[in-house]
Amino acid sequence: MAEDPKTPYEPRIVAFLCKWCSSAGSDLAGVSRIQYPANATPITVPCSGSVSPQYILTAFRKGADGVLVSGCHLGDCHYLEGNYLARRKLFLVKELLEFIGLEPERFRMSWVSAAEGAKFAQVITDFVADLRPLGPQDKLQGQRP
Amino acid sequence: MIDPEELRTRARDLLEGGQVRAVIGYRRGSRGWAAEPVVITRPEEAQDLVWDPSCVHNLALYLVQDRRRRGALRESTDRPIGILAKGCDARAIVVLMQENYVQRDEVYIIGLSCESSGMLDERKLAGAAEGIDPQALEAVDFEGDAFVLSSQHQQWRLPAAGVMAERCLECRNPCPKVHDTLLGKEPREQERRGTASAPTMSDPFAELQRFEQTADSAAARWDFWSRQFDRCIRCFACRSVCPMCYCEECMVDSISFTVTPDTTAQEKANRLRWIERSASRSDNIGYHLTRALHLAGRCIDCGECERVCPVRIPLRLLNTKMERESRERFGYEPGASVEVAALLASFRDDDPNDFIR
Amino acid sequence: MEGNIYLPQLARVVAIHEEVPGERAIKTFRLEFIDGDGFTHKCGQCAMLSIFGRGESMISIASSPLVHDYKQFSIMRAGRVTSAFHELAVGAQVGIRGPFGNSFPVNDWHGKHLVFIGGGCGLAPIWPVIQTAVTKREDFGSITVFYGGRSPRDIMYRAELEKLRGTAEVYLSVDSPDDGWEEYCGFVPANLMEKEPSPEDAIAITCGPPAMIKFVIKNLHALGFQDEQIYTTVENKMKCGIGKCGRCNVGKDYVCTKGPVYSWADLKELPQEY
Amino acid sequence: MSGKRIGVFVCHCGNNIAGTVDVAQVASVMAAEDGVVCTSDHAYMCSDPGQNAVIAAIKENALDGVVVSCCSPNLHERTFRENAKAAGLNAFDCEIANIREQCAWVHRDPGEATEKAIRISRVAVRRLGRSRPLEPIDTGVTRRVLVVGAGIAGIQASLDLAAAGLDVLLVERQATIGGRMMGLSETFPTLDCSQCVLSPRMVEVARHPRITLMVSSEVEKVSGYVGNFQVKIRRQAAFVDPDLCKLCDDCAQVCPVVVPNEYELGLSARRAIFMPYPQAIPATYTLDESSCLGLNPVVCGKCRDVCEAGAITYDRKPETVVEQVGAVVVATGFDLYGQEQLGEYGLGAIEDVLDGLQYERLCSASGPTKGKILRPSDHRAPKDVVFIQCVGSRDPARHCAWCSKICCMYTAKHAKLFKHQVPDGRAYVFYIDIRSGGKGYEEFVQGVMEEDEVMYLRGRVSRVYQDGDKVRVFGTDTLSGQNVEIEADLVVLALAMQPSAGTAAIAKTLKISRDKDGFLAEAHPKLRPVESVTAGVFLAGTAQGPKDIPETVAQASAAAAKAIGLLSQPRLSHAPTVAQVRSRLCTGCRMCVDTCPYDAIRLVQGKAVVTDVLCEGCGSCVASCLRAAIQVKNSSPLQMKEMIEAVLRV
Amino acid sequence: MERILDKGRLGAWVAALADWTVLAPAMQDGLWAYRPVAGGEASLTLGHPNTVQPPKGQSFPQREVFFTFDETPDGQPRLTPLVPRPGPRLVFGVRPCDGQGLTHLDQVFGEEAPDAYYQARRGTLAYVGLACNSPPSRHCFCTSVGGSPFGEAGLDVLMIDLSDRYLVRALTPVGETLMTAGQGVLTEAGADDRAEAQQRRLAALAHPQRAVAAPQAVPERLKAGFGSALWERLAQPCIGCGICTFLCPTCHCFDINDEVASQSPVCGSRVRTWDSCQFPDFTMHTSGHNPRADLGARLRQRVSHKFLYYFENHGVFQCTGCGRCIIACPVGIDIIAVVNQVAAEAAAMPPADS
Ligand SMILES: Cc1cc2nc3c(=O)[nH]c(=O)nc-3n(C[C@H](O)[C@H](O)[C@H](O)COP(=O)(O)OP(=O)(O)OC[C@H]3O[C@@H](n4cnc5c(N)ncnc54)[C@H](O)[C@@H]3O)c2cc1C
Ligand SMILES: Cc1cc2nc3c(=O)[nH]c(=O)nc-3n(C[C@H](O)[C@H](O)[C@H](O)COP(=O)(O)OP(=O)(O)OC[C@H]3O[C@@H](n4cnc5c(N)ncnc54)[C@H](O)[C@@H]3O)c2cc1C
Ligand code: SF4
Ligand code: SF4
Ligand code: SF4
Ligand code: SF4
Ligand code: SF4
Ligand code: SF4
Repeated sequence: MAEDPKTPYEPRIVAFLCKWCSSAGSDLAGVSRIQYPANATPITVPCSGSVSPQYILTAFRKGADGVLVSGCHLGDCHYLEGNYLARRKLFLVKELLEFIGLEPERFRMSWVSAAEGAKFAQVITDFVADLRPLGPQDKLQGQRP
Repeated sequence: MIDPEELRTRARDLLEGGQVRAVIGYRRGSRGWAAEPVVITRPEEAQDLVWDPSCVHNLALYLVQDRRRRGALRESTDRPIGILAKGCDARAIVVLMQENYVQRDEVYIIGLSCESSGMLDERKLAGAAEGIDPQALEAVDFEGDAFVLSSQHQQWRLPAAGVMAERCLECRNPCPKVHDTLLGKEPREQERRGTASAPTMSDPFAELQRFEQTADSAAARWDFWSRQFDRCIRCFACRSVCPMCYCEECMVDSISFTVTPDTTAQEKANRLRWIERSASRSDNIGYHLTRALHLAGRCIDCGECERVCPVRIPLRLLNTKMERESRERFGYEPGASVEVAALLASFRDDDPNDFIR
Repeated sequence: MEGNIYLPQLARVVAIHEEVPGERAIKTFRLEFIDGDGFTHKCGQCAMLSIFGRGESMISIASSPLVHDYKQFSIMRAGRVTSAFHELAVGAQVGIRGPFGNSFPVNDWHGKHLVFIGGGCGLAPIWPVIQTAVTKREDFGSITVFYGGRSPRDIMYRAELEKLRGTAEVYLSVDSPDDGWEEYCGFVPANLMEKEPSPEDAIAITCGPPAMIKFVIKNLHALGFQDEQIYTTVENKMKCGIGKCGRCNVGKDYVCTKGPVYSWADLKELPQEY
Repeated sequence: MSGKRIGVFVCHCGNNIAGTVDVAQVASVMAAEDGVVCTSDHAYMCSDPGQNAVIAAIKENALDGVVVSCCSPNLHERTFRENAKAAGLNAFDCEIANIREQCAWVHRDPGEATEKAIRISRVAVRRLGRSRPLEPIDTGVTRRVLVVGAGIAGIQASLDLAAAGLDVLLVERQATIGGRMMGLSETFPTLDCSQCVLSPRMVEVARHPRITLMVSSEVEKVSGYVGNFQVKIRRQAAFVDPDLCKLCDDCAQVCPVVVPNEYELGLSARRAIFMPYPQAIPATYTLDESSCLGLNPVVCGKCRDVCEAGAITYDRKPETVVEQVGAVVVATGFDLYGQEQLGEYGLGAIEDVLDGLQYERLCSASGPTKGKILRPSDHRAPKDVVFIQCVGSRDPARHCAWCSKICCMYTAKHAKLFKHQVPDGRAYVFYIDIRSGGKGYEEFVQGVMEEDEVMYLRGRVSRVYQDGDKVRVFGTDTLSGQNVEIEADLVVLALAMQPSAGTAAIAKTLKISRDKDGFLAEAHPKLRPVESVTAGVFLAGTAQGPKDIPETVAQASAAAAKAIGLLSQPRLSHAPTVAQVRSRLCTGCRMCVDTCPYDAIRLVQGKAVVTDVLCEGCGSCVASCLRAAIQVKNSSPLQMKEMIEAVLRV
Repeated sequence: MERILDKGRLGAWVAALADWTVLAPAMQDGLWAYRPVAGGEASLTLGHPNTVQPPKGQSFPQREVFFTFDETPDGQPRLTPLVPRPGPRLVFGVRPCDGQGLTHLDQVFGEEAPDAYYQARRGTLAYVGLACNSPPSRHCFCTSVGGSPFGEAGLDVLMIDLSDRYLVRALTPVGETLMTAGQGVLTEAGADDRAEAQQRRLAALAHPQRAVAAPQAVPERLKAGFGSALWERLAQPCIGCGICTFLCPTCHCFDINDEVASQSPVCGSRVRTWDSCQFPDFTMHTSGHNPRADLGARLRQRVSHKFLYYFENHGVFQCTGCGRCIIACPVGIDIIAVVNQVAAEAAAMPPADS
């Protein structure tokens, strides 16, 4: 199933961005024309706290090579504490994924504010760079037929 | 050790006095020495109740079933239901109360302390001593720090620690904290761990630690877990036996979709299937990880899921992993208090943060 | 694979007719096989219809066995597959496999008076029998159709029923009438008692919601019908249609093969598991 | 299979998108999406022709949903939704796919960018496929405003609101209104007397029939939602009845207790029963429970015995009232940066090192020295005074990163006031930059430098220490590169301005967010500078950021205007994307109740119930519910699943 | 054809069966399961009591993809049937009860409407059975349900353990081929071998087993006991899991679902998976109506299917007495006890007047 790791592959990333900070931060990256790899497709959510672990598992099971959840910095959550709740919840998700042997690099969480366009670009750039050497994620991915 | 006669008397009195409408307990089944859960409603049935190292089942499950059944029949009652509860059962009841599923005054808890012992692991019996045929046993009993096993012709006295369930070896609260009446006494920590007279209990999370030491790389862990998950036949026994898995409609098993007269066609058509019914690796992983996450902060380590798994998937590892993280990182102890907010409905400023970029 | 009973043939939706609107909407679909062999069916049989990606559903074949060009199905919006059907447009392709089940012993009924009693969606399974009787009118005695719905909006096959009036006695009823309603108000079983069809040389064929069936049977007995003169259909959940998946059984019978058509004489011997 | 008829419209945005993304390709791929019945691309979707094209397509193809692949939804989501509405659709029948900021502008490779644009558009189509039309939720309004904090900001806002005919509830923590401004002497740049400006306004507040004043009070809990807040206010026990108190001072005369006077910033003393200052509003004596010997006639009781008016009663308890308001203005002001952190300047340790506010008291005619600048240690008039600017400010490494904005000005004022009193005295100012943007400000500073001959030294002070009766100040003049050492009589520190302790408290109670420095966060730094992110809560004064009085007043009026605007609507509407419980599945576990930051969920007969108007649609509850029993309208888990699939489609 | 195989040469026989993929019981992760074995494996023994799962998955896998579907460019469905084409496979060490179980599967998936997928897999499978000298489990009861510890049904070869050697007996032409392939390894069986085997057989038949009381009367009594309140009482501890059915060698119920990789354009597969009559949604109609809504009705269905309905339709019990459902039930529900209790109650009832 695994492709030849030597053939270049483009990691596919599902990026859950909170609407108020990280999505706005990605907008700023755009306005500032900061270039970063095109591997991450954003899905805007109201708040990082609304990202259910099920979404992350599903993304991996549907073949994502990496999953990013990005929200506001602590204390800046538009909804006050959503990111605190997210942090606790997703910490457990991360631990569990690592526990069953998924490469820890594949799940990432970041805080990116609306003012941090450059940081957003950097997060994606780093993520893609970290994913490349791992090759495609086929551990959690469902079998085709 | 608790005298079963005492237990029977207590149950009989409660039923006779009308204090409870039924008692959930254990009786001897038709399967040899193994106990089986039973709900008794008549005082004379109290004589069937047993208490021995085969009383493994977490009876809190039957509280859940009782609520379900009463819900379905729209049956209301002014009397509580009695339940025998070991330390782990009681912790489960606490979580049920914490989650508002069971109210304190709906249950009469007859606490049973495992004292310095615990429950038998049927699988450990094989090869535990020369000549033991688990299938041929007639009875098992507590005897201080040993279990006494009897077949028709023979008796064995085995150090309990050798054949005790792993969860019991690691148990922190063998004595129920919440109860209306308590049989047996609360052992002191040193009585359980480390003294000569008591069985040598392991440290909490000992099994988890052993696993982490052997499988110390992502590759090794994947090697292990993919093999385990591949084996799952999705019989759902682990879920069905878990007192915490009481959702009307389980997110991860498709067998429990409920329909009421006001469920619309659209709701039925759009019902979400996160995980397919296929016992494929990916779906099995989806199933087990979701379950582990759903039980984070709720699983009280009664070990039932692992015990019942017909293909021996070490499910406790997943749950204790979550439990240990919760304790160590969040200071959260499942089943300890009815009042505290649930693990994932609360946070602390100093929750781990260094994994975030 | 030769003779693969699980592999549907493809059929094209050539016409859709909306019978009943609302939450429990019913639409009738006319399907034509696409270059496959298709199949012939008998009155009362059903077929598994597929929408790929959604699943399969067992649906009674509502068109007459004497019509070979197409098969017609009346589907109530109920769940995953049926809702998907309701979203189809003409031209769409669906899967179909069958026919499944036994059938009404129509040939044994030559010369008999036929009394049809249907409610709600239950007109579909008996419609092929009505069609057959009408087509071969001379083979049968009188034809009487009792049919009812909740309200005038819920009456399916409205136009067809009107057309039928020339050849058959048609008694319609609704529970909650509107202003224009001129026929019977009330439940089908009550309408039946009112019109008192004679059991003499007659066969009663009934299909509809379980609660209705119960009363229909009671009233038929009161009118003097014998168990052997009463026919009905049983609908249990089905997956395979060929007695293997194990869920539609009533006692020893898999309804998908031994049913869905039962005489009351046979059915009452079976355990109450439907 | 969504059953919707969706149109996808791809915008070139001139060359902005089309320069990188193959828009025609995006449109043609989207045409194959389930539910999509028409696609097209246009040069500028947001232009009139673009929008008309959408309307025409909606009509022509009987669309019931449109996806516009264009710029960030922050820019034009509203435009396109209004447009869809104009064509007879619901606002939620329109979704935006951001292929400019999130795609065309950040990727160079046309192939990759086009692919990503397709994925982004697909996600939007899938989201739309399962969206339901929703109408805003309609609520009533209470035409009454709560103003928290009665400094100049709170006072100004209250008067403006009252003038517009709204009822005002003004809550102040201290025993008197007036805030920091009451402690100032004369104010830059005009040097008019602070109290002379403020006192009449305070009296006006006290007299205004529409303003209810609650001093010594604090807001304990706020629930409800814009237009309909319930606030719970706790008022400290009022031992002196303001209506009976004749302000005769007899009580204070007999009180045996002497404690530092906080209103004079510790520069003088007061009794346990006292009046903060003569112009205090409400005009009454105040018994300070914490310094009183015991509120017990057996222990003391002197004041009660002496009060002829019988205005003093000891057995008073704090009381709590619940009030209804429709909007809130937060004006909780500032504190000076703490002295604990500033050991190197000797503040608190050296008697003759003062902070700016203390110095203001020295200059004030109503202050402890009746306006004479006398140094605290020996009450002599100082000859050499060193003013140090930027103490704590603009020092991200050790203290506060921000510029406190007003210190340049008030330091210049301070130096000027000193020179006016002690013309032969020498004033030195250590500064880093001079920031004197403001009408007449630059002229003012120039005047201080040139006419008043104040010595401006550009540089930081490295050390301040007591040397005999002098305070020695070491510093560098970076302009000359020389080390400077000054033997001063008095040192005045221009401490950084930081949000008041009360600001942190109210932010918590109101659940409004603060910025990284602790100032209240505005909803948008440019476009919504006086609103918090919580609807119906407005910000005024220094609680939101450092500012001087004119700016404070302007912002207070702006906040008042916003509140007036809000409450002048007959009904309010609330975003309909709220959480919804499928009660069949709910087991009443309270998980969502505990996670909801807005207390929008209650249990009713063992089932969760969402109060629509309270719910902000954050989805925290959704992620916490183990039973998937709660979901936010139009962001259902089913949508999420399909969107995830859309991203990863092979 | 009867031959002798030295116990130590089992691996050698397997090696000689190079055309076959051989599966044999092996212990891994603490349980006995059929796993592919390589020829020549010295460690190869048949020391298992019985495997946790029966060999039914070989012909009736838990997941079977019927066909895949996707869309043509013009949006119409396109089906691609997936035909299993397994090579020859040989399952070693099948206990007679499981052999018996295979005959029931053959019946269900063969008669009337042959199941193409089952047939395709079954066609290339052979089973080498291992007789039970003594019941491998305390809960064995094959002799109550028409089986025998030396039963030959469903098997191609039966091996009989004679301490240091096996007597190997071909039961079908396929079995003969297997033995012919092992010519060099298998040796002629003598009369004493046969005598010993016969002795073992008699001993095994005489070995006490748990028993279904008066088996021949069971169907009739279960029929009479359909309405008994016992069903609900007996099902009280039941947790409604599917272990009993998933481990059963004869349970064959399944579900068919579309598994969708992508909803638009549609692509996915139609998949058959095992299902269980113990699951609440098994019989639940879309309307929510459920003919077997409670645990009692579901227990009755499982037991009646084995001991009544199948018997009515095919004249044999569908239970082979392997005891798996008893051993693995988490709460001790015991099919023997259930049958015995319901039957006893029915027997005690006055005959209902017809
Ligand atoms: C013999 C027979 C004839 C029928 N004739 C008609 C008819 O003419 N018109 C009509 O509208 N309906 C008919 N039905 C009912 C129809 O099969 C169900 O409404 C339909 O299967 C619901 O499928 P769904 O996917 O929409 O619902 P879901 O609940 O989403 O379906 C899940 C699956 O469960 C099964 N299922 C659920 N309920 C039933 C049920 N009551 N019967 C059978 N299978 C079920 C199906 O396999 C379906 O794929 C008939 C049923 C039977 C057994
Ligand atoms: C040394 C110095 C000199 C200055 N000189 C000048 C000058 O010359 N010219 C000029 O224009 N500006 C000057 N300023 C700035 C001026 O003081 C401020 O701009 C102004 O006072 C800000 O008013 P405010 O209402 O925002 O805050 P504040 O005056 O601080 O008022 C806030 C009020 O809210 C109350 N409060 C706080 N928390 C709560 C709570 N939780 N509940 C209820 N009440 C609460 C406080 O008790 C206080 O009464 C000077 C500032 C300093 C430090
Ligand atoms: S886990 Fe603890 S309380 Fe539970 S049975 Fe074991 S020892 Fe007793
Ligand atoms: S009990 Fe075991 S086999 Fe069954 S579903 Fe759970 S893990 Fe899978
Ligand atoms: S997950 Fe397992 S150990 Fe935890 S409570 Fe449930 S059954 Fe017990
Ligand atoms: S979290 Fe879910 S189950 Fe619990 S109370 Fe809220 S909606 Fe109900
Ligand atoms: S979405 Fe849920 S948690 Fe968020 S505000 Fe609404 S009810 Fe509260
Ligand atoms: S019903 Fe039980 S004993 Fe009988 S064959 Fe099945 S698993 Fe074995």
